Amino acid sequence: MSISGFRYLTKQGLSNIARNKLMSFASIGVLTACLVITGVAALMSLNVGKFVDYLGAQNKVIVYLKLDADDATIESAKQAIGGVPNILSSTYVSKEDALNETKSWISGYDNGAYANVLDGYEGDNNPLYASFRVTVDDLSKIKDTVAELAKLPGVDFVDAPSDLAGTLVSLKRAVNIGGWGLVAVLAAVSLVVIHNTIRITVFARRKEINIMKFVGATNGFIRLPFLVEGTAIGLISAALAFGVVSGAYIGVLEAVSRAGTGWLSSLYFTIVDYNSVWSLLLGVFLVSGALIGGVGSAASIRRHLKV
Amino acid sequence: MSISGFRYLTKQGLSNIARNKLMSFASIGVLTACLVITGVAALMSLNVGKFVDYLGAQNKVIVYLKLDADDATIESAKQAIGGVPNILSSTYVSKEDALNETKSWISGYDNGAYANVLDGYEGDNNPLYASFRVTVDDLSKIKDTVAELAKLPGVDFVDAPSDLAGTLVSLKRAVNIGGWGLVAVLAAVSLVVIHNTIRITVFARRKEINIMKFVGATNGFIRLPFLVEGTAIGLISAALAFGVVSGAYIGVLEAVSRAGTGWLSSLYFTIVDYNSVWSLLLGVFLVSGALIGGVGSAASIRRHLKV
Amino acid sequence: MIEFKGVKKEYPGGNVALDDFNLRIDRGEFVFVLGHSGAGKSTFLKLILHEEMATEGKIVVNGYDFTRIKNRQIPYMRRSLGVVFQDFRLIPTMTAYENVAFAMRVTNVPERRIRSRVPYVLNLVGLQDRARSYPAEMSGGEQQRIALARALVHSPPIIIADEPTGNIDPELSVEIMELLCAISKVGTTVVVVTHEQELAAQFHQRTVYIDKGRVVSDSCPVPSRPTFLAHGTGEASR
Amino acid sequence: MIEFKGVKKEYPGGNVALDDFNLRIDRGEFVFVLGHSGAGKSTFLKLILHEEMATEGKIVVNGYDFTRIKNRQIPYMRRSLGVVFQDFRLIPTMTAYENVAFAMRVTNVPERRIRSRVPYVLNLVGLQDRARSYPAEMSGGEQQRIALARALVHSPPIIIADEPTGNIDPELSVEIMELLCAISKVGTTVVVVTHEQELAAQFHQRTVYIDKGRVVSDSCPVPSRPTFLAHGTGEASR
Ligand SMILES: Nc1ncnc2c1ncn2[C@@H]1O[C@H](COP(=O)(O)OP(=O)(O)OP(=O)(O)O)[C@@H](O)[C@H]1O
Ligand SMILES: Nc1ncnc2c1ncn2[C@@H]1O[C@H](COP(=O)(O)OP(=O)(O)OP(=O)(O)O)[C@@H](O)[C@H]1O
Ligand SMILES: [Mg+2]
Ligand SMILES: [Mg+2]
Repeated sequence: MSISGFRYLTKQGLSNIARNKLMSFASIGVLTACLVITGVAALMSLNVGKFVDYLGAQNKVIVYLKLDADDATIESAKQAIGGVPNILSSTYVSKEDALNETKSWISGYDNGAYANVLDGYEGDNNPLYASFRVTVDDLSKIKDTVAELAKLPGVDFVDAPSDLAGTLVSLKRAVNIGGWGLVAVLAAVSLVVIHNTIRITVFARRKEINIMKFVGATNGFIRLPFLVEGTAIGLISAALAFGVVSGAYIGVLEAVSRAGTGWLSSLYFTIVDYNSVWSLLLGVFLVSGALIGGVGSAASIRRHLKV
Repeated sequence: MSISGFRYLTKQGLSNIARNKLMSFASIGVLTACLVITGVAALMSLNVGKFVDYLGAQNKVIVYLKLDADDATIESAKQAIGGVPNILSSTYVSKEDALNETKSWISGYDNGAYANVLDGYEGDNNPLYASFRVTVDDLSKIKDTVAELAKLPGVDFVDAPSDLAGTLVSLKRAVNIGGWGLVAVLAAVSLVVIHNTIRITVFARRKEINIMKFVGATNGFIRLPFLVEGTAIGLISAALAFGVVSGAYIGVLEAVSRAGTGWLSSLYFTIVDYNSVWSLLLGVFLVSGALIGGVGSAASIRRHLKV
Repeated sequence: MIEFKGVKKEYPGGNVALDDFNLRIDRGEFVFVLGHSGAGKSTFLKLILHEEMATEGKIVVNGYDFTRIKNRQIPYMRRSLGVVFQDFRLIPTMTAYENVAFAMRVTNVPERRIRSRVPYVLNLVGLQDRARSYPAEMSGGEQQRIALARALVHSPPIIIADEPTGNIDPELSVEIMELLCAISKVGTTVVVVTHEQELAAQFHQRTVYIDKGRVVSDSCPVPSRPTFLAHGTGEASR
Repeated sequence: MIEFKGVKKEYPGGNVALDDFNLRIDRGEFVFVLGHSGAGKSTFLKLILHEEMATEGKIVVNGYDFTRIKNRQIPYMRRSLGVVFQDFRLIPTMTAYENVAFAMRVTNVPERRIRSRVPYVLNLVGLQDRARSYPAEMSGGEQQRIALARALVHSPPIIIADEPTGNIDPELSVEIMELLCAISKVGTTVVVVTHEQELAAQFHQRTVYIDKGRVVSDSCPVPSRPTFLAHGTGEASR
């Protein structure tokens, strides 16, 4: 195909959008709607995943040091813990800290009825262990991490919230499967919808396609304007969907950040930041919009080219 | 319109479905997809709501009876609690039960270091209160319920998990707003998609509509077959969507029930039962399918009737 | 029956298709409308059908004054017209039978009557065998004759035909013209737009010439009883 | 150029449109194809165009043997044909100019050449003013002439016209036939399907009669040089 022919067909495809106003509008509407749905589902899924991560990070593994651990042992244990993989952070809790914590906790029970139960256990009488409170990175590998921690010098035993960890791991897996499953389902549904829309749109123009064939146009010649038209519609839809999803997401972020007190505002820090997703979102939208629109309509005319 | 005319037009509408196979398929595909999306979103929303309810139900309000409460007072308190609204259940915990619970709980701490701390508090020395553990129905009204419980004869004070309650109430509100908001958004998106699909479908048949007008058909005469066709397509889509959603839901229920151990299987009891939703689901699908399909296509031909 | 007074039709692009167009066609008349390509013949018919609206002037069809006609009256006005369109306008999703029957269905004619009348009319245009064919499965001339059958089937007071023989061979054309003539003898107004001057000339009927959107000649029929009539009536009632 | 040997065409419904159809048309010939409505004339053209496929027999068009032609060759075979369809087949979303230009664009003719050739051809059919109109904005005859312009514009070796004057008044019809005649004199094969026997008779060319799907008569042209030619060529090169 010559360059001028290519230019002509491209122009043709673009001007078809303006010419078939009703159908272009409708197709853009459908495609935008589908991209928005899938985008919202993906963002929700990302956020729930991150929320579960956050819950997981709240749960600490406690590494109890031997009762007779001296400062040098503590220091070397700290170093050793720093060398264990899959660990996010660790905080040292001394024997005194542990006792004070326990005291304040017991005195809170039943209006302080047992507030003095632990009097006299201070100093060398302190029966509690010094410990490191460790947060792990990937909860699903917590068993290995705990095993490694238990082997470190100076460590007496390791207390892992293994039940909770198991729960969180399975919750996260469920959320992952469920969430991305939902995204996949919505994306599939969108594809069905878009495919059908494009088929109807092309069907409405089968006469035009037919005539072109009889004038001696090759399939490629007929397809190119449809490809251009579909791609342009896909890109427009992608831009619109990106605008809608971004606007909504920023709106939600603002609403949450303004929620002030309580549970909702604490959510704010677990929400996936807009800056970290927009480029991915836009990229995925543009690419899938262009592919669906362009390839979809070019492929849909196949059955009408058979004359 | 005569009865035979009506019968004819109805038959016409139905046979149009077979005649416009491609467009019927496509429309049914789109409509089914949209109903499925909305249905899945609604079921998810229902379930998350119920899950939050379940979490709420786990949290008990504790009604402490006066230290010197005798059996008669306990009995009358029990009656009185039964008369307070917004209460789901209540369990009596005697002084002895409370002590035993506390003992077993304390002996679990730090490898039983404090196991004997409470020895000697049995019988008349028991400093603990007898109590009723009460679960409330609607967490958002917990404040009123607690106030009422506190006023009952024989009650010393009431311990309510007010913070958690607040969190759960706002969580539930968020889930409600978010979930049904999602349903609304998906339903709206579906409407946009369906509306556009119907518009294109009707557009592809504008010539036919046009010709009918020139032969002297009234708008009603032209509209009726479209109404019938659209309604039938709506009902078919509703039935398909119902099948898909039901199948998927039953599948999920089975998967969860077979999950055996752990957190996932405990979910089973909080999942909304299929038997309690299927009729509502089917009803909503059929009605909205018929409305969208029938009214949608009849309304979409309006612009083409203006000749 | 049909009256145009000072009618002007300017299409959106600025094309003036009719200008100061005056014509009156009475009940039972048979009128040929002749004119060059683009003279305004189809526009004239489109205005009668209320497919297009006049820019200026007064149009009265079958008692309906188009300056005052209400939207919901238009279908009823159209039912008093039987039209053969230049581009046929058959419904592609209906068989020949259904296309013809449709013109009766819109007026709520009982099914029994439709079942006897449609085959009769299909027979009249010589297409009794093609009842079950869809328009795309018929030749150009066959489609044109189906369009004619549809125009005739509900016995409208006015029949309007735009080039009804444009795709039909001479013998058949004469037959069809004779059929239309016979119909006009029983009180139906017939307007035939055609470019086949010679065919029109054979029938000695009122002939209106349109040129550049104006009536330039309106010749009365030859008073003598034309020779074809005996034969023509026979055809129509066959 | 065009050769049909024992061709049979049976449509899916069971209609046999052509049966044992034999015809050979050589380069530069001018052939009228006549026949009743439904005789199989358009089917003949549809077979040439590979729009329909023969049930039996051999068809060769411009060297392409249809029993052996590959799908990707079909567009190139069609480019050697200029066709005026009975139902025009103009692309409704393109202007008259674009519809005509389209037949050149598919063959990658440079834009410069298109810009000079299209107006020339529109002028030839008398529609230089309607270049910017869409098909729906033109009269029947105008659409037909645009279809003719599209068939001529890329100077194909074969021109096929199905009722090219079905919607055009007699004077214009004669002009157009003269144009086609003139074109055939410079080596183009021209096949004209028409039901206007009298028009065909004026031109003293080879005339093929089709009836019930068979060639029933194939008369040679009158040997004397026809009188219209001087005038005809003048028209074409105007
Ligand atoms: N797609 C089709 N399916 C079935 N039958 C068809 C089809 N196309 C044409 N026919 C039939 O084949 C026969 C020949 O049709 P064709 O169109 O070739 O006639 P024609 O000679 O062009 O007639 P006309 O002068 O009326 O255009 C007719 O009886 C017609 O009904
Ligand atoms: N929709 C339209 N928009 C603009 N111009 C139009 C439209 N329809 C027709 N015209 C123009 O109006 C003029 C009259 O058209 P009309 O169809 O009435 O001609 P006609 O006499 O029927 O011709 P023919 O014998 O070729 O069918 C023509 O020049 C035509 O191009
Ligand atoms: Mg006309
Ligand atoms: Mg034909």
